[in-house]
Amino acid sequence: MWSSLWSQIIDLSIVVILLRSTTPILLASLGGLISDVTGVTNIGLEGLMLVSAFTSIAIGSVTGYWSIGVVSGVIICVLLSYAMGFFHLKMKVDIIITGFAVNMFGSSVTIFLMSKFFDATGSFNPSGLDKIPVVNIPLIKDISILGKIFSGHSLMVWIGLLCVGFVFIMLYRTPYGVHLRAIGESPQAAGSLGIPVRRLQYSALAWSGVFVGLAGSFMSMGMTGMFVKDMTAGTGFLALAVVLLGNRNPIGILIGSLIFGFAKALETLLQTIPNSPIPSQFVQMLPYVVTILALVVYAVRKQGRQIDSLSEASTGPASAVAPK
Amino acid sequence: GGNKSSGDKGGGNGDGDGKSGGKLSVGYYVNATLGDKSFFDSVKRGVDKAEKELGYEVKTIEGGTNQGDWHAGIESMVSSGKYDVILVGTSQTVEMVDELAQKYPDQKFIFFDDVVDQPNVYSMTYSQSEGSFLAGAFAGLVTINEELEGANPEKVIGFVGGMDIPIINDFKSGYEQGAHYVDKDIKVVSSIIGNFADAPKAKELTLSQINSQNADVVYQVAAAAGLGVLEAANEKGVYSIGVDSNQNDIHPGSVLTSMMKNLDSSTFRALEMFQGGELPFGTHEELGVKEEGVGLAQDDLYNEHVPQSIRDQMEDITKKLADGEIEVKSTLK
Amino acid sequence: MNKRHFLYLDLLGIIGAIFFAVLCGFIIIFFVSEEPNAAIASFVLGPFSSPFNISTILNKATPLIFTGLALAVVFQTNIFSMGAEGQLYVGGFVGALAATYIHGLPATIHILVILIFALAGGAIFGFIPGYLKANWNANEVVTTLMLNYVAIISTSYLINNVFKDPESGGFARMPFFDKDILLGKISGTFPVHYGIFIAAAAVVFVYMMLYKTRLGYEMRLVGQNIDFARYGGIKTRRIIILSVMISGALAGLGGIIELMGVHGTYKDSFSINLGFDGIIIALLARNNPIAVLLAALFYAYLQVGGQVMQAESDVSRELAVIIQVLLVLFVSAQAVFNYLKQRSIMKNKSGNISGDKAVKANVV
Amino acid sequence: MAALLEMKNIHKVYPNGTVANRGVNLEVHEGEIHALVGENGAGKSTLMKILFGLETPTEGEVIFKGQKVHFHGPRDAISQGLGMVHQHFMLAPSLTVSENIVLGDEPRKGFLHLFRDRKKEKEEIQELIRRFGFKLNPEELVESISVGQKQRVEILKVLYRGAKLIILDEPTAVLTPQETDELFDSIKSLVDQNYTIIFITHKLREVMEISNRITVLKAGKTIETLFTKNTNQEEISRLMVGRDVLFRVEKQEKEPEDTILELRDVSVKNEKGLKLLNSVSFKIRGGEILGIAGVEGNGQRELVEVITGLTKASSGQVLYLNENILGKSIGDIRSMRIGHIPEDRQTTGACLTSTIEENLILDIYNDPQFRTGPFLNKKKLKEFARNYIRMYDVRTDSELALAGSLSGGNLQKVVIAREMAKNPKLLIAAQPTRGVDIGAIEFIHQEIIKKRDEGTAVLLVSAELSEIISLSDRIGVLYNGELVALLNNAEELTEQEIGYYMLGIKRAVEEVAAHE
Ligand SMILES: Nc1ncnc2c1ncn2[C@@H]1O[C@H](COP(=O)(O)OP(=O)(O)OP(=O)(O)O)[C@@H](O)[C@H]1O
Ligand SMILES: Nc1ncnc2c1ncn2[C@@H]1O[C@H](COP(=O)(O)OP(=O)(O)OP(=O)(O)O)[C@@H](O)[C@H]1O
Ligand SMILES: [Mg+2]
Ligand SMILES: [Mg+2]
Repeated sequence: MWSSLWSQIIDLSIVVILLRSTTPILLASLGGLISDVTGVTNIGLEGLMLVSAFTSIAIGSVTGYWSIGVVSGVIICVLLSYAMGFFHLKMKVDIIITGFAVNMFGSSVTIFLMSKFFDATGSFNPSGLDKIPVVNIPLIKDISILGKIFSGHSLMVWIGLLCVGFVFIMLYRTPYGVHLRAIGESPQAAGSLGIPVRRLQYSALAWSGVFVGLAGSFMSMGMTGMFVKDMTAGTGFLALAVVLLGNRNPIGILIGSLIFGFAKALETLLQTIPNSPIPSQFVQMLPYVVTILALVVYAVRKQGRQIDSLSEASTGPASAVAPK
Repeated sequence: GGNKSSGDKGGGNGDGDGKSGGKLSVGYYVNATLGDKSFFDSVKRGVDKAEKELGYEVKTIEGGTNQGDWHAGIESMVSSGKYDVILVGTSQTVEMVDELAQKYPDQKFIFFDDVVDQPNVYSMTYSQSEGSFLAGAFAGLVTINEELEGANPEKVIGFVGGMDIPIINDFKSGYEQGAHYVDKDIKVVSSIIGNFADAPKAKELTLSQINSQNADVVYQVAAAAGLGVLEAANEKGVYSIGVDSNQNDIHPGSVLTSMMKNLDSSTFRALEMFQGGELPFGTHEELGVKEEGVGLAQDDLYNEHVPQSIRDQMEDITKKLADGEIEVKSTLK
Repeated sequence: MNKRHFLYLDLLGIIGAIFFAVLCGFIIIFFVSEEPNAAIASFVLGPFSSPFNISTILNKATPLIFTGLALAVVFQTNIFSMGAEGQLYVGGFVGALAATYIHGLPATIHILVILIFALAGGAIFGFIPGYLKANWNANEVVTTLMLNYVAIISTSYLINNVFKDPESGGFARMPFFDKDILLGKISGTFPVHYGIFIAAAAVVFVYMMLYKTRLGYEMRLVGQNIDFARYGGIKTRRIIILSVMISGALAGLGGIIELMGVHGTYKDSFSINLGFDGIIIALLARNNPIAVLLAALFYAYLQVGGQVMQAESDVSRELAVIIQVLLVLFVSAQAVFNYLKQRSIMKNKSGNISGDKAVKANVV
Repeated sequence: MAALLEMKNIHKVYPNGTVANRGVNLEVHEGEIHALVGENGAGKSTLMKILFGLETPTEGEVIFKGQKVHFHGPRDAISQGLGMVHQHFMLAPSLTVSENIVLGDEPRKGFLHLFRDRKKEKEEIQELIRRFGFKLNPEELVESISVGQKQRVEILKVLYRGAKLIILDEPTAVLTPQETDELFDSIKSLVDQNYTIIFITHKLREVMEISNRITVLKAGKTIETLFTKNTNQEEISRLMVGRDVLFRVEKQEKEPEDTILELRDVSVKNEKGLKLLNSVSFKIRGGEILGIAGVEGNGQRELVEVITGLTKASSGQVLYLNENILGKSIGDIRSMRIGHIPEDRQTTGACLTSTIEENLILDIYNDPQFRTGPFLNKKKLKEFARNYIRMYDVRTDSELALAGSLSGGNLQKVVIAREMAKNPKLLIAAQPTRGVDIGAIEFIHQEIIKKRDEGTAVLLVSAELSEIISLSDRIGVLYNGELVALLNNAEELTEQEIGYYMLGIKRAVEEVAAHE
């Protein structure tokens, strides 16, 4: 079985799968990042993604344009994020409760609307859908290795990568981004300089909605061409883990998402090896175990640097002296 | 399959003294949510048909996925006393219904997909292994077929299941038996999604089966997530087999057939018999290929896209199954 | 401003919040339902309409009380564990093993042994994120979320492949527990299982532990200000680990009690979100164990209300959930309560700005 | 001179019912330095927050430049030329110095002015730093700079915005004498450039040195406004506290007893292996106060933490009653009758979100005497807390009030009460009077002397040289982690002299060696 796995790594199938499975996590966690940076931890990623996934495919299939679908998915997510802001910032509902509420809401409202508008229970599978296009790069697409790595991906894969740069520039190169970061660090400090803390937190939630909206629409109109109830199946929570793992910066988020994407790609490959002796459950656990390991390695290394410098103390002369 | 009768014909109350005056009422408890495009939806279709054609009053309650809720959910339907007959199913609720049937001996139940041995319960089960045997044989014929454009010379077929649990493994086992009946050398690649909702992952797994293992026909047993399987096969120009209800029209020409548990027609049939007062409560019917409880969806699309040779062979195999010439082993027994 | 007065304001706030939420729900229902009045009535009153429904509320609240307590305990230590779901599975599983494979004990002792196993299972599983947090400061949200998956998937593997009752058909479960170790029902017409009493005892236990013992004092200090706790000589790492373990033990207990009270055996994926609902409940209760009891009952009431409404009217399951969500949001809206309190203070104060606090304080 | 600012009959009731201002009047003239003094909790900060638009007054009016103004937020105040340095740092730690200074008012460039103009930002900050002569690296992260530098960042924030009326709320509380002098130079040069300053401090010496006029607040009311040149410290303190305050601590000569604490070549390293404490040795005997002077950040914190077990030593021995306590846990050390008043009462010394009682019982909750069975004996604990609240005159309604609701002085009294309650043989007091009012300072000093007279060994670490000189029997000076001097506190020892050691200009290693 290993030879089969190896050959797929060699022939770069894994890269293709990696990019595809990284994208929704990446986009969703960028969304999570922006609100997290201002101190609003958005646990509602899952629900927002579902709503966007449904909205974009619904509008996309009715209008016949994927672009309109994606934009509507994003708009709805932004609106929902504002609603989260209303409940959390204005009504002072705990952000975690708000997040879980959005998750439950997203799951239910999509099922409800699906049956209301499309008379479909559980899944909506429009035919002739205009999906988010695939980008084939001329010339490069014919070169074997480069072609496989760079060509033939969904437009949203590229948008996802661009968004990393966009968020980086926004957070570090614009005053707005510095304000956002300052608010997350010390709202009093920001407030004392006249920065409208509340309003910026709303705006951060709105950005959250934008990116999560893109992630959702990619799931229903890029990765697949359908909406299935609860189709996000935990992606939002994985994204949340990536937000926290990624050390609150877009590059960390990218790395975190890639680790996840890699684990998922590996899972996919391991799952399709004939007569694999590994029980499927263990393969399914892979992304989660990898995350824990990544986190522990990261944390131990951070701590290790401190412990190293102290180790002399425990072996040094101080501890050699017996108490009198 | 067969018709094992384990009790005398219990009284159906088809004489019209229904509890809601005149009309008979049926309560359908879904121990999940609707919308899997398969199992529970199929029963729902049968119930809806009964509402339209037999004049039943129908109430469907979705119990959700939390198993802890189901007992209370079913019991509250029973204790409300509103329903002449309650329709509920799956092996996950056997004990609950068993207990409730004893506690409320006047309440009639129609139980599907497993057996509850009580005098006020009529049970019907579906041999998914027999049905999947057909699917496996079909897949085997497709992958070695030379007429079909999407079929390649490699003898590899795919299976994508929702979870690694006994019922899914029963499907899988039947599928493998069928494929090996056609050709011993066929390799079955099997992947498990881990839930019944993650369509993107189902699609990813299927793509990988097709791309790296050269599977050219994939059978999905993953409820709503399985739609991802069908889409992947369609995109790649290979074939797939739907499940539970007729999914042939989702991607015509790619979804060549579907393994159907005909819960709709058997539900309708049971309700029809109930209305006529002739439903044999206290008995259990196993509906296999012979009873047409399970079978492949052989509709116009099937006839249009499946080569004659395969159709002929399938007819032959179906006949052998019905006659008991071929025995399918179920992992559940 | 005495405590009772605030309690009264809290109650007023809750009633107001419920009123608004119901109003919202009514507006929604009005648009989608043919029989809005019946729907609302069945939602609000349905849960109390029969002893059966009342007992359903209590049974549903039981595991939620445990998970709510589990999370209240860690939250008080300022650890944001989301791991109750996984701990509940592990505890339930280990307890179920004890229930199934230990024989020959008198029933009461057997039950005790089972509970201890479940408790230990949850606690040991809680140890992992606790240890990672205490020693390497590994973010507990991430570890617990991931460990939930690990717990759910690996128990699923074990139940499907190792401990499956061959009789269990299409969905794996263990053999049914002996009847005498099940948590009995109070009566046939009022089928509440005795788990609710264990849950109530757990509430008292957690309350005493948090507020009346040294451990509780230490846990709360670590939660309020870990620098201060460390300065005070409290072994903060130990407290962190202990807190997550106690939380795990409570969640595990919740798992086994759900199994012994409702399912009668271990079933694959028996809990859908009990652990996550516990988070909401703990937060609703502001991590106060007594309030957890009330919040869990409230939450269970909402769920039963939704079910009754679905059964008795044309409102669908999804809408019922949406209305529940609104209710939870409104009831946890701090702003309403703050507003009420502030207004009441201002009313009392504005009359006598010169009747002052500082001067009074001087007298003390 | 015309009044630049008038605040008339200001009342403020906080949402939780605290009445912070109850009729304050304040008049500030253009170009003056106006000192605002009063006990902890007198309402000074509140008044300034109202002026700056951070709080809305319940009653009263603000007249600025002859016009009635209503600031709806700091933004309004800033645009009118007001600037405020807050009592507690208002900085975002993970941003750089420069980012913190320009925050909310960044130079912009590019499309729609969406981007930061970092080049311009750098130039402007450098120009600003040069103009006011501050020593600061704009690229450094705020979390890694010293307290004094943070204070400068705060002031630069105000200057950057071109404020003409600058409010300084206890800017010197955390500064060393040298830094204070530097700050005063800057302030004076600002006044020369026609800036107006409102200056809050508890240090009357500073008030006398720098202000033109003084307004005294007490319990939320204006008591009086005085011309500095017509008054003296005694009068001000009488107005503030309502009685005479002793400025020089009365201290009897005392023969020291046996050695209680001895450090032998103790070193501490940080993560990068840099020595923060370098081979420090000294002894303290019972009934003796050893004062440690030094510019902040020269190892004082590490010295205190290594003795109390909060930091690990890389080498050396800490002998307490002849037992090496290095490597013992913090809890063990605390239980050996070692009291510790930490320098940061807001985070380490107290738990602001817990009750006063919970803050007071930090040691004794472990005492079996305060338990019944497995449970804490709540009644006895409450009694204990009430007792100490009374004995130490902590001004509060109830032992169940949150520690965070106390004013700085009262909070410090809670910390001291707790540490004294254990009847320490060794007392480590780090910055014990930082930010507390003169009444409380007097009280705290008396308590420390009392302990010394009872035979306790006291290690006093303070950035306040006058405090060190007035309390200590012997004085050590830390410079760069080294104990560069260990002197007897004789009459002829001057602040100047110690200052030389603190700045590393002079060393007295011989004396240190001789003492050993
Ligand atoms: N945000 C607030 N909410 C409630 N009470 C407050 C608030 N801020 C201050 N107080 C209370 O108002 C009173 C006056 O506080 P203020 O900060 O103005 O005093 P201060 O004169 O600045 O004292 P210090 O010298 O200690 O800085 C105190 O009793 C304080 O506890
Ligand atoms: N919302 C609030 N509710 C209750 N107390 C508050 C609130 N906000 C602030 N306080 C408290 O009121 C006081 C505010 O005073 P401030 O911060 O100006 O100085 P201080 O704490 O009195 O003195 P110092 O800083 O000199 O120790 C603080 O003790 C603070 O903890
Ligand atoms: Mg083939
Ligand atoms: Mg102040």
